[in-house]
Amino acid sequence: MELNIFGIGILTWIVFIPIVGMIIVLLLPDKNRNAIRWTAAVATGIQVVLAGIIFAFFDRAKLGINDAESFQFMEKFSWITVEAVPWVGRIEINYFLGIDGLSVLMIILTSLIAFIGVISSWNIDKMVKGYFALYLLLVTGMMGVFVALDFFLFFIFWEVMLLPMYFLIGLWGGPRREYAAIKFFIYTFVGGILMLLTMLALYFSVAYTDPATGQSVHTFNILHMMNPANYVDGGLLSGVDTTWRYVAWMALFINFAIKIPLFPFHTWLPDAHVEAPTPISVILAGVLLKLGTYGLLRINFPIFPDATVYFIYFMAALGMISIIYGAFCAMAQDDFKKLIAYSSISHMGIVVLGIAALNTQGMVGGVLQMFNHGIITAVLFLSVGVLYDRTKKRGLYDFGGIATQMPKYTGLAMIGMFAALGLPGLNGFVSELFSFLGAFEAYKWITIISVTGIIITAGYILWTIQRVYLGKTPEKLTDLKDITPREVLMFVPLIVLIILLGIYPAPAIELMNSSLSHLVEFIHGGGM
Amino acid sequence: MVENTLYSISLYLPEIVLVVTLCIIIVADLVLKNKEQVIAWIMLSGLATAGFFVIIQAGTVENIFFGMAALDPFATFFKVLLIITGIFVVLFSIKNRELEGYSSRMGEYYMLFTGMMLGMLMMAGATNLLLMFLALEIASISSYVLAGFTKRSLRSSEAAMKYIIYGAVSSGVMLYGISLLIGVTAATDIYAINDAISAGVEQTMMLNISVLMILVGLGFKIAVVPFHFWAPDVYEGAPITIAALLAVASKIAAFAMLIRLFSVSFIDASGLSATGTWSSVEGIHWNLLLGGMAALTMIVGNLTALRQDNIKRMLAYSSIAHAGYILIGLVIMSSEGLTSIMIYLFIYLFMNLGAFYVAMLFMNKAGTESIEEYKGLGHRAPLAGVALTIFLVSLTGLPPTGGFVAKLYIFGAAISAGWIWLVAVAGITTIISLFYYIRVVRNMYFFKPDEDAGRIEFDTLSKAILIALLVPVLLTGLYFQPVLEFARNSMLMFGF
Amino acid sequence: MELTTILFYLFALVTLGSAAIMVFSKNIVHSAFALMFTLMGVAALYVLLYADFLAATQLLVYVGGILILILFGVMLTSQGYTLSFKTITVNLIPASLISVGIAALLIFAFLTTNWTISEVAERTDTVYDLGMLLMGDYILPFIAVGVLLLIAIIGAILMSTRLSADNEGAS
Amino acid sequence: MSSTIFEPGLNHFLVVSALLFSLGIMAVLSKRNVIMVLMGVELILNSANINLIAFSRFTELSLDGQMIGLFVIIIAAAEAAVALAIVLNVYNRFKTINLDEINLLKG
Amino acid sequence: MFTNLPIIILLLPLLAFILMIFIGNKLPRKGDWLATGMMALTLVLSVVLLITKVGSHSADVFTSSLDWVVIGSKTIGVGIMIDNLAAIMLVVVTLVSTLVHLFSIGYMEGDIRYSRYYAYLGLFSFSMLGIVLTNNILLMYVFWELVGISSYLLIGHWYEKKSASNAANKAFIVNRVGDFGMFIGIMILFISFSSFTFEAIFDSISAGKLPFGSEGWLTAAGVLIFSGAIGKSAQFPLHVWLPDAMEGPTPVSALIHAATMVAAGVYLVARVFPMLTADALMVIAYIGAITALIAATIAITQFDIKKVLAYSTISQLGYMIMALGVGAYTAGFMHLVTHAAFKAGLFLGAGSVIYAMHAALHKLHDHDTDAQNIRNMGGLKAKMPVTYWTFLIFTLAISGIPLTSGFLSKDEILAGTLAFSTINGHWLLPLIGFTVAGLTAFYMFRLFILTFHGKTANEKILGGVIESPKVMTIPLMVLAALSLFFFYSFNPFGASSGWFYSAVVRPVSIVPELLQPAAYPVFYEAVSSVHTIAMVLSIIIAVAGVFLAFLVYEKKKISAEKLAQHAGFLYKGATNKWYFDEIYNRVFVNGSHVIMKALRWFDETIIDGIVNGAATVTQLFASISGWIDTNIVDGLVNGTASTANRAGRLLSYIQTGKVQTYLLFVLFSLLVLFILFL
Repeated sequence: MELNIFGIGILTWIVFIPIVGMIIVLLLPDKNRNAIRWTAAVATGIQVVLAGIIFAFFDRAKLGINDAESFQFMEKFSWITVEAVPWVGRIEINYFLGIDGLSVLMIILTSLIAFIGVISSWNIDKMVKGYFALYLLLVTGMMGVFVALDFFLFFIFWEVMLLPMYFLIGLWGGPRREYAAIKFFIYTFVGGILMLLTMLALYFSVAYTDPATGQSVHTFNILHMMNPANYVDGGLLSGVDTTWRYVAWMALFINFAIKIPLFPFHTWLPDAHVEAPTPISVILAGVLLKLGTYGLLRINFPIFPDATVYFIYFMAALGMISIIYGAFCAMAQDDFKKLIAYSSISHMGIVVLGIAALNTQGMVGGVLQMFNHGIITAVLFLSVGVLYDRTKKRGLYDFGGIATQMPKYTGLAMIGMFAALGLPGLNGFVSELFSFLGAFEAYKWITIISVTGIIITAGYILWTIQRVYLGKTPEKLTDLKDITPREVLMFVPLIVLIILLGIYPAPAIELMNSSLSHLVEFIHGGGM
Repeated sequence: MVENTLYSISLYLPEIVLVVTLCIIIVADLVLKNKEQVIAWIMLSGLATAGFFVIIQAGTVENIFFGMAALDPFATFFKVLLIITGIFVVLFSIKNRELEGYSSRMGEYYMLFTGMMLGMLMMAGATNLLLMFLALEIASISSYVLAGFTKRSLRSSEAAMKYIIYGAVSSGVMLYGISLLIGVTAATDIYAINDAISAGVEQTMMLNISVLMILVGLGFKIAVVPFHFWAPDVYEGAPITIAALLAVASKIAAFAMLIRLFSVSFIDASGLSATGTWSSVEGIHWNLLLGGMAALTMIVGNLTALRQDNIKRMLAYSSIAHAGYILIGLVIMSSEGLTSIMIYLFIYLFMNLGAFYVAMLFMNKAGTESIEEYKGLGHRAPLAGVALTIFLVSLTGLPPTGGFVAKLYIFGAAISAGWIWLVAVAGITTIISLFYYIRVVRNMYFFKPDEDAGRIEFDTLSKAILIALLVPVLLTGLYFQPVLEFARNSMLMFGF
Repeated sequence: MELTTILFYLFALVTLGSAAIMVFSKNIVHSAFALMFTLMGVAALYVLLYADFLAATQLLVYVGGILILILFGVMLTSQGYTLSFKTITVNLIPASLISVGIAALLIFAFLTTNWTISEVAERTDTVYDLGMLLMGDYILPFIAVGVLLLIAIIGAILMSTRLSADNEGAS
Repeated sequence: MSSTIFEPGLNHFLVVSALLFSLGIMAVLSKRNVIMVLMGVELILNSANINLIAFSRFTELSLDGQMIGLFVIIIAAAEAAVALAIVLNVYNRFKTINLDEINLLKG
Repeated sequence: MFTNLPIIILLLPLLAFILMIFIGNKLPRKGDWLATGMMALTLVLSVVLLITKVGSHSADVFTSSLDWVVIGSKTIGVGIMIDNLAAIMLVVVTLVSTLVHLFSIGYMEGDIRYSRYYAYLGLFSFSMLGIVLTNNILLMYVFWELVGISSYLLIGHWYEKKSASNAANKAFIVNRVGDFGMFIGIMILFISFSSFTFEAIFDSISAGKLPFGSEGWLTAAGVLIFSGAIGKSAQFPLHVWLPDAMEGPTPVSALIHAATMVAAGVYLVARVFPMLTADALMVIAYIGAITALIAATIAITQFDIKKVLAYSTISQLGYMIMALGVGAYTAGFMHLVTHAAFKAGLFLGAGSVIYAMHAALHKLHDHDTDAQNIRNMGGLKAKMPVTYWTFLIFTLAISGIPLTSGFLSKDEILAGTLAFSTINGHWLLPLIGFTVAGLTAFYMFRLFILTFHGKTANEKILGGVIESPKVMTIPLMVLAALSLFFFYSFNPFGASSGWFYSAVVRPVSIVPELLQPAAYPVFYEAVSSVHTIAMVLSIIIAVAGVFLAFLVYEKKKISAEKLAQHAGFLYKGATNKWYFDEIYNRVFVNGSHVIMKALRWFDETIIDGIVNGAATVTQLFASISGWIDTNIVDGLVNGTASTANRAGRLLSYIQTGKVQTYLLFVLFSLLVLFILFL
């Protein structure tokens, strides 16, 4: 399936529209803030439209994962090709984009969150131009990761996000922003180095025979890496169940675990969230964390099915620990944002547990949870942002009785809260359900312990609601305005999705069902 | 004999152009008044002409001057790099405020500079131990003086003195090693040496000792641990243009020589397989030695850089560290490794020069070399700030900058050759390097400039130079095929 | 014993002995003169090795040039006659350990090495051959060394002359 | 080849050169005075030259060794000239030429 | 008929909810008429449905479903199922709900979140009907949680009060504990049978398929599902939330915390009854019995009118659960229905009293006197006749006095327990059953007497008490009528001859034979044989309880204080609710506080500390000098790479600035290399 707009593939459009926006933003004069904002809004808005088109035209039945033929909207151009010289085979790096059931939902999520992020960035007044330029660059990086099928490209997009994020936290963040920014940077950078090394090891272990010339070509093509037949004899990562393959898996896993973030690689997250400005928190929790689990599914699982199976208990256990640990830590926080940050750790633990089940329910649940959590935390961070804008406070004990002051806002925020709590009828429940169902099939006790997390979650969420929204209003907070239309605008699409997917998740699930089923079979078949 | 000489001369045009340039500068220095700019432009055009001839001669594979030197793609590659560096540094010199107080001496400055360029170009092509040593000395002696060019400065004088003592001893030791090598192989030509070694040398111990001693001299030039001590002091003391020249050009030339010497002399010619991997002469594990040195260099360079506050000194340690990364390519002992060295050097040239250049601009305008005092500079000089950020990011090795591609190739080559531990060290030290690079960025941006400190404006030429450095750094990050092909095609060395 | 043997030992003794004096003498002027004897001893050794032209060059360039330069250096850089002619040593212990170590190692290596000796015909006159080589095989280094000397002269002049508008000591 | 070990052969010269080399090293490492250090460097260069010429006498190297020796002498002269000029400049700035007193640049 | 009608019934309250949320406030009278009217319509439809179902399709089960999602190759559907159980339950829910809507018009008048209140009632009704109608256990869980959340919202209706929001939280979280078990039970079933529908699950089990191939897991699944009921029906040990839930408005207590939601647990057990093994049923029976006993003992000692009723609710729910556990399926379910009527009545009656008390207190501007404390009441008989008489009927019903509906169902339950003990010797169950029957009669009449009879301590207040308005008394009268026997069976002494017994038949157990409880015919025979004994015994005990209450509280022949003193620690324990709250507070609340604080400390100190390396120490020293704040990144550099930094410092020490030292290092390295290479 191909879809071209002006002769350029839709995926290229959706990835690079923000870059176009960034260039326009950079060319606009500093003073013209509204033009800058509108440019960003239009660029991300176009992305949403394109995501809608992709959603409409996406063929639900195609498998993807390891089969190049069944990827959709594919674009493949030779990017860097160096002809063979006597001592080394041909080098080939492709500009290779394509999506399957695994990525399509993430694309929709990214475009949506990016758009909403722009709306919630509207009241940022400091260095507007720089802010939106970096923001748009960040969006391109995120989107790129989800569509890249060439490891090299994947890596570039992956690392492109690093610097904008560093600056966005570090320049527009809270009082301890530098600390948070550098911590984020270092963590992710460490992961990046691990991924780089693994990527190179893979590159040199994989060579496919070019049907046209008969040459053996080393390649960064992720799909080629999934085929055991493509591994060269004696390559570092050739074979099955070798120590090096385990090491490589682990290196990648740590990289992704940092992004997810999985216990014990999570400590950057609370700091980053607390310090980041609201829209960046939204992006961070809404999309960036998903990159980790997406990477696991896109790269770790299909390329190293043997190592995946070998380490899967370990992974599930880490998921379990994250769920419980994150929930307890969330309960212990006094800071609203920190609480949500820890709840993200807990909820992303569910994703990990779900995908670690290595069965279709679990995977579907996990991926759906990625999407749902993205939407839910976005709502939560936006709610904090709304309060913070009005009061400049984030401490849970600083509030009270907001429900009487701002009933509309409270209603919206509560829906987000309840969704986070896993209330049936809202989307969080559906994905948690399938994640746990899948996990339970694979690991009884781990799952049972994990499910206790939902009790703790209920505990801290309700406690938060009680402290912030219920009770009597403190004297200082009696003059709060209820939310403005702009703020409503950023909540509404998310809330609608929360309810819609809670009641009828099938449109989301059918997007990925066949791909993920195929992935499960693929792993259990040892990559055959 | 004469024909050969004449023919050789026709193939040695770039060097000859430089000699001619040197002479013109001497004359111009005597004749002209207000000569600074003119001489700079004379030198620029000399370099450009030399570059022109280099490019014209590209592709030729010839042994010239009775085996003293070679003209081959390998040499061409390095000459191109050297001339680019030279051109940039001349441009820097025009802009450098440090040199303003020495206008009467700028003639000498450019003479020595030209001499140094000449020496370095000769280093890239030399295939005879004598010429190698001689070329090295030409480059060194000019650089000793250049390092002390700003005579009024105590630091500069000290730097020159330390440099020359260190250099003299190192070259002395190297010469001793050369004498032993010549004694062992009874040859001065590196191909003849290889023949002798391949035929089987009984005096293995002697050979080892001689190579070690030669390494002291080359290691000094490249500034690899443990022969690096001079570098930070000299970089800090020398005028920043010269520091840049030493950090980039000097290193490139020395690498050219080192690679040629090692890959021609000390390998088992019979073992040169079709895959491009080669092995050193039996019983000698040069790669292990070099690997150890590379690892040490990366560790020491990066760790020490952490604590520096002077930007020149920090860049000195960073360039030491980079020498470590580059050395990995040699450790691998394969054409792949050498290709990656060449790619690395190509990119390193732009990013490191860029960093030095912005440091110089800041020194010109803000009058500081201290990283601590960079606070808020990013807001005051947006273009330079962004540029420095990109250069530093590239030095760190993050995509989508050239530095990433450079590291990618080095790491990749090492992994494919199975040097996992070395890559691990490289990876860890890369992470460490992030700290000191990012610290500069953080100081530039995360602080508000003083209220009264206004914006820093630069003139068009300064900006043009900056852009000229910036574009390749970004471009090579995204589309590096030309560099890649250039490097691969330049792998051809005379006789190999 | 042949004459050459005796001469070898004599010159070797002169060379090394005066070198030792140079190194260990506390008076820099003494050292300089000791260096002169060392260089002359080396020249003599060259003669023993059939390198008469080199021996001559050694005497001319070294004893006639470099040594004078050094003496000038000594004179120019000492304000008081007696005081700073005394040179104090630093790093004595590590320095001696290292130099002894290196000497021992080198000698050990030399002695255990089995050199391939080829008996070359005795040369009576090397000047012509050297000249031919210089104009032939070694033409490039020959020219290059000329450039080197030019650069060295420029450098030396640059370094040793005072700047026109220069107030000494300012920095 | 000589029959007794006393008869001066290649090794004899090499030993002399080795000793000269290490004396040079000793001077370089232990003398505070820059000029003494430079003298040490001259010793090192001379020792290398002895090697070269000895090899040219005893091995197949023939005249190449002498040739290189010749160049080395010239290089040594050039280097010494420049070095002394630099030292002079340092002396003008620092009023001392003791190496251990000139360490503004460190760390 | 059986597809569309139930869906309309289900969606009407949802529609009411949506309308009330969005436009409720803009409607005249804030939309109470709309909500009430829609609920009444639902009631009418439900009655139509019940009559049609029981009248002409009594033996049939109607299901219809559609696909919800497809996951892998498994299709998960959503659907509805109408059997007699559901049809009856529908009427119960909609009836009580309608009456509560009506009652609330009076009771909640002038509340600041009036329309919100009605919206939540709608949401609750919708969810509750969902539980009733669904054909699959997942959907049941969904609605299960939704009623939980509506309950949460309604308990916390007056959220300005800390106690109200606390109670709401407690209710939800305690329920979550039960739901946790239920969730795992559901997972076991789905993993084993690949379906959520009762039908498919039962089919698989009856085909001999066991979860994970083990009989133990089948029992476990049953017990785990039941744990959902433990939470929702406030069974021991999760009963603690229900008394606190009385913080909500009284009509809400009547609807949710007496008649419908809490009975959902019973409904759930009835739904999954066929798959419960004998062991699971035993657990259920004992849990029910213990709950009944504990709650009854506590009820005796309480003075808050709603608290007494709350504990009595728990106790009665224990009865129902016990009934199901022993196999008296129909009796248990029937008790659910009858209890719904009279307990809703009791609560509404109490609401009426409280409303009146409030009004009276309000007039006096007295905000200190507790309007719900029965010690502040007394002698209301004359002031509120309608309330009095209806309340009496309810009290009689709950005490199990003949001619009331309560007698019918309770009698059957007691007979069932007795029969059960004759079959397998568990004599403790009937013993508890009869004891609780006596206790119930006693404490209910204690409440009744203290409230309506005698004299009050404070005439001033009671002087102002007047009967509640019509909208409040009419529901009471309706419910009082429904608490009489003839609605359920025309024989006042034997329920089994009525329509109810023929409509609701105990389903056949489908678990493997070895695991089955006593088969229905056996059980039925045992019940028949002990029925008369049980009936006589229960009447005697109930009357004795009533009599004793009159003796103590009306005639004051026996001093209540003395009785309490005699009872000693028993009394003390009962007044303090057997210390459940305290223990839970200590263990779970404090426990989780300790854990969370510990983990927070662990996270911030250890995990982050490892990251920051020895930084903590460095930073400590650094912060003393006030240096760190300006050099955070340096601090981090010092921190994360403190070793690196130290090494860096060491290395820069080597960089002494003395060129000879450098050369020393160089030549030393050379020497070392020499040695290495020799």
